Amino acid sequence: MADLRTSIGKLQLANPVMTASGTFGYGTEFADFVDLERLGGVIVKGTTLHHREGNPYPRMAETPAGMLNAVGLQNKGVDYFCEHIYPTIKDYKTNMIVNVSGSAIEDYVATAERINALDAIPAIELNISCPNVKQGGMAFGVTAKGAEEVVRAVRQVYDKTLIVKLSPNVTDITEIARAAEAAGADSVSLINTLLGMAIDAERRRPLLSTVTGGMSGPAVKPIALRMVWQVAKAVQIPVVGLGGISNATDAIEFLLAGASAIEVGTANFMDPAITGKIVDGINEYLDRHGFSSVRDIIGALEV
Amino acid sequence: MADLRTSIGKLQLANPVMTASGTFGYGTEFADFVDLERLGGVIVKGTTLHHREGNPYPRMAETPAGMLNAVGLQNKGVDYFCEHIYPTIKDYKTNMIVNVSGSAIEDYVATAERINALDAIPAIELNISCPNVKQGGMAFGVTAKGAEEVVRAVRQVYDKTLIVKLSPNVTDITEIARAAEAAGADSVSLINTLLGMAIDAERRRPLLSTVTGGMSGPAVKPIALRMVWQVAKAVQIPVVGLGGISNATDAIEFLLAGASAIEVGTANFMDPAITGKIVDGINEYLDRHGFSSVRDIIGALEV
Amino acid sequence: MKKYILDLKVRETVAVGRQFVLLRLTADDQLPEMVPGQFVEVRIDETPSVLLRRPISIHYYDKAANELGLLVQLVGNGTRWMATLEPGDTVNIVLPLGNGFTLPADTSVRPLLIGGGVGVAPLLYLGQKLKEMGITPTFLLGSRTENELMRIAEYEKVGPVYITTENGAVGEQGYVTQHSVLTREQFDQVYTCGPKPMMVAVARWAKAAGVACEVSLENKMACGVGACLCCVEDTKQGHVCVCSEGPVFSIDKLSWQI
Amino acid sequence: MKKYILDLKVRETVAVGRQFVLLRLTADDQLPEMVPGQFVEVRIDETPSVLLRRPISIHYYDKAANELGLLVQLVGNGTRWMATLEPGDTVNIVLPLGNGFTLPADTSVRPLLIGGGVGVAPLLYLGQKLKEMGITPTFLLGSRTENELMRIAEYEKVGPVYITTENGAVGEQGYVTQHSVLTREQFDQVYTCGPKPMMVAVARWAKAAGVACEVSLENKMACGVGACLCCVEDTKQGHVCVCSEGPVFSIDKLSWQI
Repeated sequence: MADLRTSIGKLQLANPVMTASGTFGYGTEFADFVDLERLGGVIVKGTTLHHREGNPYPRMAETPAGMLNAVGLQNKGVDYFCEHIYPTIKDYKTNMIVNVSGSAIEDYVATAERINALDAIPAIELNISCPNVKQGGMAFGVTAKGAEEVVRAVRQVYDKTLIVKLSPNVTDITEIARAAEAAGADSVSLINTLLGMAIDAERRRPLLSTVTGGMSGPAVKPIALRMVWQVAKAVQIPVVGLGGISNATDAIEFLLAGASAIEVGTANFMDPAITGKIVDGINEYLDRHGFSSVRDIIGALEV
Repeated sequence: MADLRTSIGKLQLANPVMTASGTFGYGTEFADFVDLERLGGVIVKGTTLHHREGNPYPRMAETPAGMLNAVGLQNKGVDYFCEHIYPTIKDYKTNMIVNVSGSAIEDYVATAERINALDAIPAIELNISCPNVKQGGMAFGVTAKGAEEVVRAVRQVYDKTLIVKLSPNVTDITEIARAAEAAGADSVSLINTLLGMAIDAERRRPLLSTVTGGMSGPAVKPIALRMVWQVAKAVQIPVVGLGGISNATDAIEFLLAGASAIEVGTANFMDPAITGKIVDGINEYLDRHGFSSVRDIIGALEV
Repeated sequence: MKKYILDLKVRETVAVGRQFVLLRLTADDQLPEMVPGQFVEVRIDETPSVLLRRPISIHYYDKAANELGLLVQLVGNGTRWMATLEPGDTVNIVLPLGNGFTLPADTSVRPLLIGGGVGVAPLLYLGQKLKEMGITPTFLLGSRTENELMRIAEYEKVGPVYITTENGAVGEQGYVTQHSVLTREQFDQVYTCGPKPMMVAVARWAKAAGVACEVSLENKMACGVGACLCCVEDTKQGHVCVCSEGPVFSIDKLSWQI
Repeated sequence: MKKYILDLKVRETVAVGRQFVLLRLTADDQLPEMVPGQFVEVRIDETPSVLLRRPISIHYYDKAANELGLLVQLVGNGTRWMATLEPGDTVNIVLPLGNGFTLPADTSVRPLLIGGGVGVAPLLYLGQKLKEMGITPTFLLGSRTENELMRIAEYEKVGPVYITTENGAVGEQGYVTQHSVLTREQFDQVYTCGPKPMMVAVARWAKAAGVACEVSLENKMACGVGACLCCVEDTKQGHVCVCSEGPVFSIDKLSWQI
């Protein structure tokens, strides 16, 4: 049994396996399948300042080795989260991390401030891929300036571990990662979904109500791996890797590329028990290759 | 039998199906499998001013529903092409289009100028995803300025149909497309490959000699389709769509999204006869839906 | 209800017409409790080409025989893979999912079960449970042609069966909402599952007739447990997940224009 | 040689040890000519999860029986799919591809055919052709253990067979280049196929011994017809495609450090 412990800044993880926001609900939806306390962390659903109904149905389309979604951040808002959901998840002995989303900087700040007060939430993941309504709907996270502004503002009110989730729909993700680091992020996680589209040729209509949506699943893994490798070389803060991770081998690839921890997303739909299997598989790999700690393989790719 | 004719500016095509550069050699490699004269066009291998040996082996890795390649533009240079290859392809009654690549603007210009003199080559496809050696290796095609400069320079020496192939590794592909249009491009084709990476976890090494490489295949189709749809709305010039097209339905999706023609790439490896089948499949679709011309479905997506 | 991920064993894969198969599944241990209207999610092989599990309604659960029956329409690569399963093969299934139909509190209720296409599948199990309760269900099953009518004899074992086909080959010609039984007989509870236009028409009829009506929705879903929010239906409480808060809804809760 | 895309019929899929299968394929029409050292590309099902065809060397082509034999090592999803093929199944194959071994101009030549692992496969067809020409080939076949030795009796029908295993279970213990036959007997042409380190060792031995040597390479490939330039080998003429200019190369042409 190898030592699976890792860390994201000051946040200690029992192992590197976390769940990606939006794919694992509040964790409780998967409690019949996975012992949540065996995971390094659970990143719960994107939470915004106010209740959001999200986009109209249909919101999902399957694509080759992937899927598109256009949920549109449906959630009941941070107050509902604090009052009704937090009590149901706060006693799990794992890192319960809240994904924070918004459409204006002051909304991010107000949401982060509310969550800062919750003792059992040791970290937030800041989703900066949301459209900035004050900037014509361009996402915060596609420019270094946009990323830096929102991270800096949240940093001022949030004193626990701040993970910034990066958009892959950019020319140079390392520039955005460095901007997040400069603005005080404790870590960056990547990649969020790639913007894609699917069409029903027979009906000559888009398959999503929003026309375009976010692509995830095994199809995106090579792009995610490349970006994690680039960003891990570009910043000093720890990197959390995600994008198509479906088994322990995939997870190990991200660790080798430089990720200190990983998130499992779409694969939870394929096998609701996959996260526990990935923890076991990483341990088996470390034992088989004679590594005493998972930390020995972080960034250990030989190029 | 519907009318399959389409056009890319002044270039007339018997049908919208072309082959993507680098996946179909000079066409002759596939002549046992496909009647080249049944295709709308054949876009031959990337050609540079000078002979290039390309990257070391290994250059290819399979990924979920896709593949990575890092060929590195191996070719024998434009003079060899003109003297030895052009004579073997010039008599095919289809559009033989040369993909032109380079690492400096003057190289692109010199190559395009040589090919401009070849009567049986009615068009070039300018690959602007190549690294600019004078700009620290950043690709020409990832900034509007870089794209505009190279297109403008080539436009001055090339008077036939100039198709500019766009890189998808950018924040806003419509900005690059508009720059190419402003610089005189007759058409834009997209998408070139997405930058990806694959790792052999057991050996802890990259699977490509160059670490990263270009991803293609069905996995990238949703991203390509989204970008074609965005660009078709953003420019007046015709758009050529490619990225993961593996069958007639995929091709029709790109036409519906606004492409005037399409290119088939990686699918040639799966089925060397696929291009002919796609021509047939488009015709069958048009007949079944009562369209008299393929031009009726270009951009016909109802959103 | 606790959910399980189980490797079930195929007893038999029975072709039902040209477009459907019946999967007869069992397990070494007793299968968990399942209620009518719930569904399962079937994993398609080990291939990433069909990424997502396929949601399939519970056609029957025969506790004594420890057998789960799934009636599957062959529509894509996933369902066609299911049709290739052979006796002894294993199939990975998450179950039971969703809420299920509301069973009547009172055995005097006269329920009408209206199904269309593969939507008839969950109504068999519902009918069987109603019959166990001492209630005789009436079935009204619709299809385009005689080719999509499935396992009618099984329904007839449970209660009277009325049929419509659009081509008139079997039963009355037309849609289920045009069948004469709707005017001839009185019902005070409707349960329906089928194509959305059919369910909307049924809901409209039920509302006009003042009959309580539950519909079982088939929205496209991913996680199956209310986590991803992909399969939402617009209701008077906003967007709710069909997989976890449904698939069965009272028409009073939906935002349908009826 | 003209290339074909054919739907071949499976006569039989024969397990060979635990890690290999022999696919016996035929067609209604006579199969095209194929020469030893050429290969085919096998399409894996209709699934996009294994995108690329799998290149497999020609183990034998029995023209009279109109039968193509492929010896396949089970290494991934693609090859494991091949192992599931049953008699009567169809498999889509592009053939023949590549150049093939150079057959001797003179029947006095004493050829040695050195194979390792699944690299022994093309040497059977080569040996059969040599024998037809009146030349007796000698086989030297190496493997890690006795479990990877395949179809030895077939090779013995063609010529003398010498074996090495790394664990010494069969034949001489060690690598092929350590086998005593290399010092006991004289050869003037070596053909080899197997893992690259083995082929490099064989090439080094042949060069030192002044024996002509052809190697058959197994670089990862995509198109199979010289179009994509993925499978290149570094040669004295630069990067060349193994699929179209190989897979067989004289060691004199390669840039190997031997």
